[in-house]
Amino acid sequence: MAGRSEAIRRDSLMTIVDRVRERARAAPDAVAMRHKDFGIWQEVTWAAYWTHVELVAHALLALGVEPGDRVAIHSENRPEWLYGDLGTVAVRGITVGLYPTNPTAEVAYLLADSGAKILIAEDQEQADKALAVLDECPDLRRIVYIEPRGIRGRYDDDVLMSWPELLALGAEHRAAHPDAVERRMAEAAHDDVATLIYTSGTTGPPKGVMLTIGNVEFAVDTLVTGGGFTSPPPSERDLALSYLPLCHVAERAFTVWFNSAAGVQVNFAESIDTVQANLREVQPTILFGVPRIWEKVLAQVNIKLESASPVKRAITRVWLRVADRIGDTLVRTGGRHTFWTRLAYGIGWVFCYRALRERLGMRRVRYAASGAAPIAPDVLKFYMGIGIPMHEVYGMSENTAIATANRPGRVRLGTVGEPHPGIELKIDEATGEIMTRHPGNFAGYWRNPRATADVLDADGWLHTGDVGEWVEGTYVRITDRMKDIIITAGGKNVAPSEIENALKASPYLKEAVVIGDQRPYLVALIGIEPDTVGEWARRRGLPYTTYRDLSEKPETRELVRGIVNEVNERFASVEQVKRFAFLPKELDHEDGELTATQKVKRSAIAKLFEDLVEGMYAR
Amino acid sequence: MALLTFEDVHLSFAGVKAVDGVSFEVGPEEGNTAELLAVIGPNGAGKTSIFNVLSGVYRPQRGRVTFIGEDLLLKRPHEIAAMGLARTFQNVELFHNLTVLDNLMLGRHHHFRYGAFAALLWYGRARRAELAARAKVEDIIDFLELEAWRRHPVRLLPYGIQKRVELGRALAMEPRLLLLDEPVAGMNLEETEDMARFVLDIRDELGIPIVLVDHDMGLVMDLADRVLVLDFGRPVALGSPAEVQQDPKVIEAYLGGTHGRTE
Amino acid sequence: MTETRSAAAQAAPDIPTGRSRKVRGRPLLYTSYAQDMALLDTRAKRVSTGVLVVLAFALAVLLQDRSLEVLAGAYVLAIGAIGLNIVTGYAGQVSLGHAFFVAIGAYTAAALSGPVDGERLGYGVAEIWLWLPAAGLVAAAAGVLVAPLATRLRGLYLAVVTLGLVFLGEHVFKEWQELTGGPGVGREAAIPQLFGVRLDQDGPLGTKEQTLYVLMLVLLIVFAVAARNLARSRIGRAFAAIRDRDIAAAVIGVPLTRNKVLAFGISSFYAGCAGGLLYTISGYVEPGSFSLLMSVQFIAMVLIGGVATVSGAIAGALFISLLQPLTRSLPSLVPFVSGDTTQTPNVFQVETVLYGLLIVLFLIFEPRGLFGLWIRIRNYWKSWPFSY
Amino acid sequence: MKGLLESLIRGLGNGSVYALLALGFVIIYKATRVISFAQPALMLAGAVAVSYLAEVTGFYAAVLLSALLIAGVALAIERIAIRPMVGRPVFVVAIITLGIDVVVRVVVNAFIGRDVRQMGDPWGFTQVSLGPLVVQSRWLAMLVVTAVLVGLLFAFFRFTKYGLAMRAAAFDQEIALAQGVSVGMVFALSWGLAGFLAAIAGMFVGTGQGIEQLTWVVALKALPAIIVGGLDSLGGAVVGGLVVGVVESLFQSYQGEFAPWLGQNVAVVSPYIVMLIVLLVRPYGLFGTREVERV
Repeated sequence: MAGRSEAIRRDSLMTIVDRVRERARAAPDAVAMRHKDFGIWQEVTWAAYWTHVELVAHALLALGVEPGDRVAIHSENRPEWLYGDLGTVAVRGITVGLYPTNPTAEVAYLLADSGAKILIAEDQEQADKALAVLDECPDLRRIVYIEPRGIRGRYDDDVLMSWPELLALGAEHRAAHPDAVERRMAEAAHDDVATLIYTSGTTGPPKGVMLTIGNVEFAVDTLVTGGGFTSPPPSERDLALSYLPLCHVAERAFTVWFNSAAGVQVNFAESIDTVQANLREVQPTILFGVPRIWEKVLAQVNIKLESASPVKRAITRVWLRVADRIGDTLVRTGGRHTFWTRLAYGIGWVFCYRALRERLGMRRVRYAASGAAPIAPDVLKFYMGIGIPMHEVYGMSENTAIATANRPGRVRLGTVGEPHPGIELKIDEATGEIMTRHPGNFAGYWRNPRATADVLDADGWLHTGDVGEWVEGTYVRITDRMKDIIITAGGKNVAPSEIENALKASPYLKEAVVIGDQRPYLVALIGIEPDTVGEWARRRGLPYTTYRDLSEKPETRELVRGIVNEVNERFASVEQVKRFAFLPKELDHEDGELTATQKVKRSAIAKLFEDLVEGMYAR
Repeated sequence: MALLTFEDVHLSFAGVKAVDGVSFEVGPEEGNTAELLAVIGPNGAGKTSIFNVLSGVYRPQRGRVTFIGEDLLLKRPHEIAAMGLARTFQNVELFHNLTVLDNLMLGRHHHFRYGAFAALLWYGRARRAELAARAKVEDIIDFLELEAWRRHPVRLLPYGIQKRVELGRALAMEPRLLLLDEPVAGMNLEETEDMARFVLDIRDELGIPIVLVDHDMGLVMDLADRVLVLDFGRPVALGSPAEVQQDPKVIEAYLGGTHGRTE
Repeated sequence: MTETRSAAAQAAPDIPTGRSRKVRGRPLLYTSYAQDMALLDTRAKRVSTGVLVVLAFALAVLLQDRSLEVLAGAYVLAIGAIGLNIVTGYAGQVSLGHAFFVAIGAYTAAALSGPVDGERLGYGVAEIWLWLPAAGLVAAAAGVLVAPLATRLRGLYLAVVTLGLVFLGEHVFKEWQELTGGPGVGREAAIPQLFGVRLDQDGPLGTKEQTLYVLMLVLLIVFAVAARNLARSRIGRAFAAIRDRDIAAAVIGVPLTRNKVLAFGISSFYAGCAGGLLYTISGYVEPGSFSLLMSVQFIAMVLIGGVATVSGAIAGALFISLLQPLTRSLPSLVPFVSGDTTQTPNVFQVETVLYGLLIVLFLIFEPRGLFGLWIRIRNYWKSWPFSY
Repeated sequence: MKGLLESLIRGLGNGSVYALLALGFVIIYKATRVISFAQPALMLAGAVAVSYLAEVTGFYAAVLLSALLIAGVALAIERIAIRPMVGRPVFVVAIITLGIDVVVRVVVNAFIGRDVRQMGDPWGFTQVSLGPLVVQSRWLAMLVVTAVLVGLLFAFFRFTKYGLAMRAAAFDQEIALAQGVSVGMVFALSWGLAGFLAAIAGMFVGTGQGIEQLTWVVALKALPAIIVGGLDSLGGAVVGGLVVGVVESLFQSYQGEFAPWLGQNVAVVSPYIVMLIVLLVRPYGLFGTREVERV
């Protein structure tokens, strides 16, 4: 791979920074992004975007950022995230994104491991985390804070610098060295590392995935301009809402890369609390979500429906049933309408779907995607039925999110779609492991050649660690993670995620962790969805106080037992969950039970709730 | 010169002494750091009555109150507000049918300069003034993190948020002195912490001096620069939190008394 | 606080800033406060209001003269109802004395525009753009005179005092025959003349009814928009604050006296203008018209239409006005109702009972009136397919 | 002097009728904080009931029966239209009573018809001599009956369980509630009493010249009376009623002579003039209590 990248000459290289500069030249007054602040959607034009990137880049030069130096960004999604990211890439630095939910200990690890020189911290909260662990991060020279609130006037630390000061520094540097950034940009090479994406670390400590400029450009060519996801390809007329963490490769693709490469207008929500309201205001055309989000929205629909007036409820129920049938047909046809589904949808659009989609903020969605974790087919079917073209996609940080995708009109439920054209993907016949080989394969784990060697073999194949199988020859179905496969005491191989997903398809269940490695039978730790179960309890007149109290009600246990029994019927005897216990709390990233991407840390859970597990095997 | 002086004020209702010879001053003394004076005392100690005297709702029988050098006792409530004295109330006194935005905009009432005729036309000065006021109000919404509730009628909001809106309304007045009447009463721990953070930010970031009334000792001792302790309308002690906590009179009247509250 | 907002812009002044523009198909995506605070803030509202206004004008050629006359009267009553809504709905000052201010307007206008040498007081100023503001201003002056009482009185004390105004007024108007002609006789009403053209006669613009209809419609739109503007201004907010909690309003800097005076003044201005216009349609004023019943009628309009909304007041006025022709046609439909006032039950009794019953029923079952009904219906659709 | 005294007695007689009406207003106000604008209709209904019943049962029995009947009507109104509105703004409830008044009056008017209805009262315009004074006997009847009723009423409030409960509720509804007083009972009782008093007043109003559709206007004179006396004072209602009656009577007798420039019939509006003057001096009337706002 390294050999190939050298073959590509610089003059054909077009980084995302170059693309933004081009757009600023071609259409300076067009809207690049909007952020809702102070109650209105403030617009950022391409010219303003570029100016900011340029100023940040100059400032980074002034701060002594050399090619290959790391700049960390610890913030919610906002324009400054993009300014920082592109400014860093412009001076051939490496962007390291931190999850806003990262607790102090993880911040220390990430800053120290990446050796970041500069940290762009959103506010007092994030700056505090870094200041607390300054000693553990010897490379960290500057903390730039975006929101001055609580810092200005109170903190007196030379390491701190405000965002306006950064821009002023950039302006000063630009005045002194007008072409310094341009020159640095021109030096950009194909195998420059552009960003480190830290894996979520369900098993060990997070590892930094090095993505090069070449990786990113390949991804942009395949996914965005090549139309790997949407059809027709994204354009300036598309709107996206950016709300998932930008340090995740998928959100980076949908926010930063779609924006710079295709001109998609990115919109940043006002705050976490207002995402739903903002979604309704923006009515994006392209929407990416992780399964948890899609499940949550579906659960909300059910809750709101339960409390709707009887007439509305009855009518909507009818149309959702119709949507279900439409969804069935679409599943059969791969997402293409027949005459009858189109007719049924047309009538239903008047009575239900238009309004429902409007309420969900998905009225104008022309392409929706789910990725980053497996999703229950029923959830996808719901969205397809009400007219939101939903596609499950598959990829990972290590292959710059390029592996497979369900394409418009060729959707196959229960699979993650077909490999992108022009890439190599194979499934190991012995282990069933999925492997990819293409220019998007990463350059290795940061400062961790041993781990790199584990997943990137001599032939350039990336071992994904996911077990899969071919469906109908061209579609890939993922059965489980390699490491999660349970071998019961009876010697049977069981894929827990399938059972877990079947359980989590119920709106009442939020978490399900199936356990049974080297055990006589399977058990499950179950976490209820407090919103839906709470609503259910309220309707039945069950008083409850806390999450724990709610899950300890005998009625709740009965409810869940019913769900478990129902799911068990679909599985062979060895794959059935014989007993279950409730998690005493909602799982949390900050308590170390979930990863930053909200995936369950299996090993941590098994250890944390050991008593519960042992209890289920006792007797 | 002190921003506010409250001198030997006596107020009684039908013979019951609500405020009985209370005196205090509020900064700024030297330098420009705003100070936070806390007034504590058990229920019925006359804390709220002091605020009602300050904002012109009650007229004391005796005493002198000046604010930025002017005699407050001759002023009517709205004139006092226009001078830059803003307050919140013990039991939230918001305009319940209005939205959060309108409540905050009302805080800016005395900053507007256009008349009825301009209002009827909504043109020129009136329109410009309203747009500018909206921008100012949005600053407060941002400061107090009220984004999600902007368009909600306040009567539908949770109590803790209502308290925050009321604080926002007081801030919208761009006050020179802020009076907070039991800002955390009836709040849970999380809401209390939020409110404490806002109060400190107002003092430190916005530089607005604050007089705060409460009976929650823990909060007061954490936040206040100086503490005035009252009992049945009479001043018991005035000093730094540490000094006050040591004062035997305070311990007897308040901390050790039957109506003392645990922190 | 201002610093946080401007921080980014301050530091590097050469950063180009975007213009605010509306994004197609996203009615809620506001990019400026001006868009967000506009009176008609969504396309749907702009379109539906536009259609409604065009339709209202089209009625001038679509309807019979008799119907136009009724509608023109309804529009004038709507102006009066909006006025009452300002003081009672927005500012919460219960006034039973609206008829008094209407009367002042009616007689000011009639006297100003009446013939100089006629039987009654007259000054010969027939130009409507002169006597209409004058009618409003004189009534407003009366309102401002009454207002100081309002600032001293609370709630129902004020209601009774304003009731007293009506009786005092009725007495004065019955006695001052030089101005009013006295009970049972009356006098000619104000003459609407615009740049020398009589608007209450068939003329170049159409029949008398068409001309008056258009005149009243235009005036109603002007008064309604002005009231909406007032409601969303600092003054409207101050009124609402005083209504909701007057002590709190004072403490945050809203002068109570000034705003109550203003509320009475503006309300009376509307009432005065309505009074001046109302009788131009029939051409005749009788002092007995300005009784408690008229005040109750206005209250009924406000309550049935919807308290503290302009469109509610208009809807209420239309509703009450259209009730009349409806009940008048009852005898032909329901045999036991008589059109003869000496019989029982007669249409006037039915009408009066309906006012009373409607007030009671609306207050018990839909306190927000017709406007509330509309909001319910709208929310039913807006929240579709959910309920909130 | 003789004229003045005669005029005074007429004023006191009419004033005592106003006082009865005013008491009804105040009783309801104290219990519910609402001015019931339905009182005029109840008064008129009472008068009409007497005029019909007197033909059957004789006058005095008719008065008692009518008073009880109207008390029942008032109870029904309270139960149907007022009770559901508990907790709503007083202004709204007041307007509801206004609506009720309009409806009830139309119904009652149908029973009156176009012409004046006679009551069949024993007094008519008969006059008696009181020493040198010649006065109408019905004025004296008004005074005496009112005095007796007021006495009974005050005794009721002072000495009976229900009267005490009503006073407690008027003083502080929440405390009364906590003491086991039924607010519903207090509401009902107040309306019943007010209806009873209104009917008696109506009977007196109709004596002499009979009743017609416009007779209800007389009841409105109780409004200035209660404002003058203070909305929440029973004693104030009596005093206010008498003051209004006397002022009106004096205006009738002397205004034409001393102040002809005021125009004719000023006596009709004189109560309102008195009311405005009193309010300018005392915003809560002569005996009303000032509300203390708490924040």
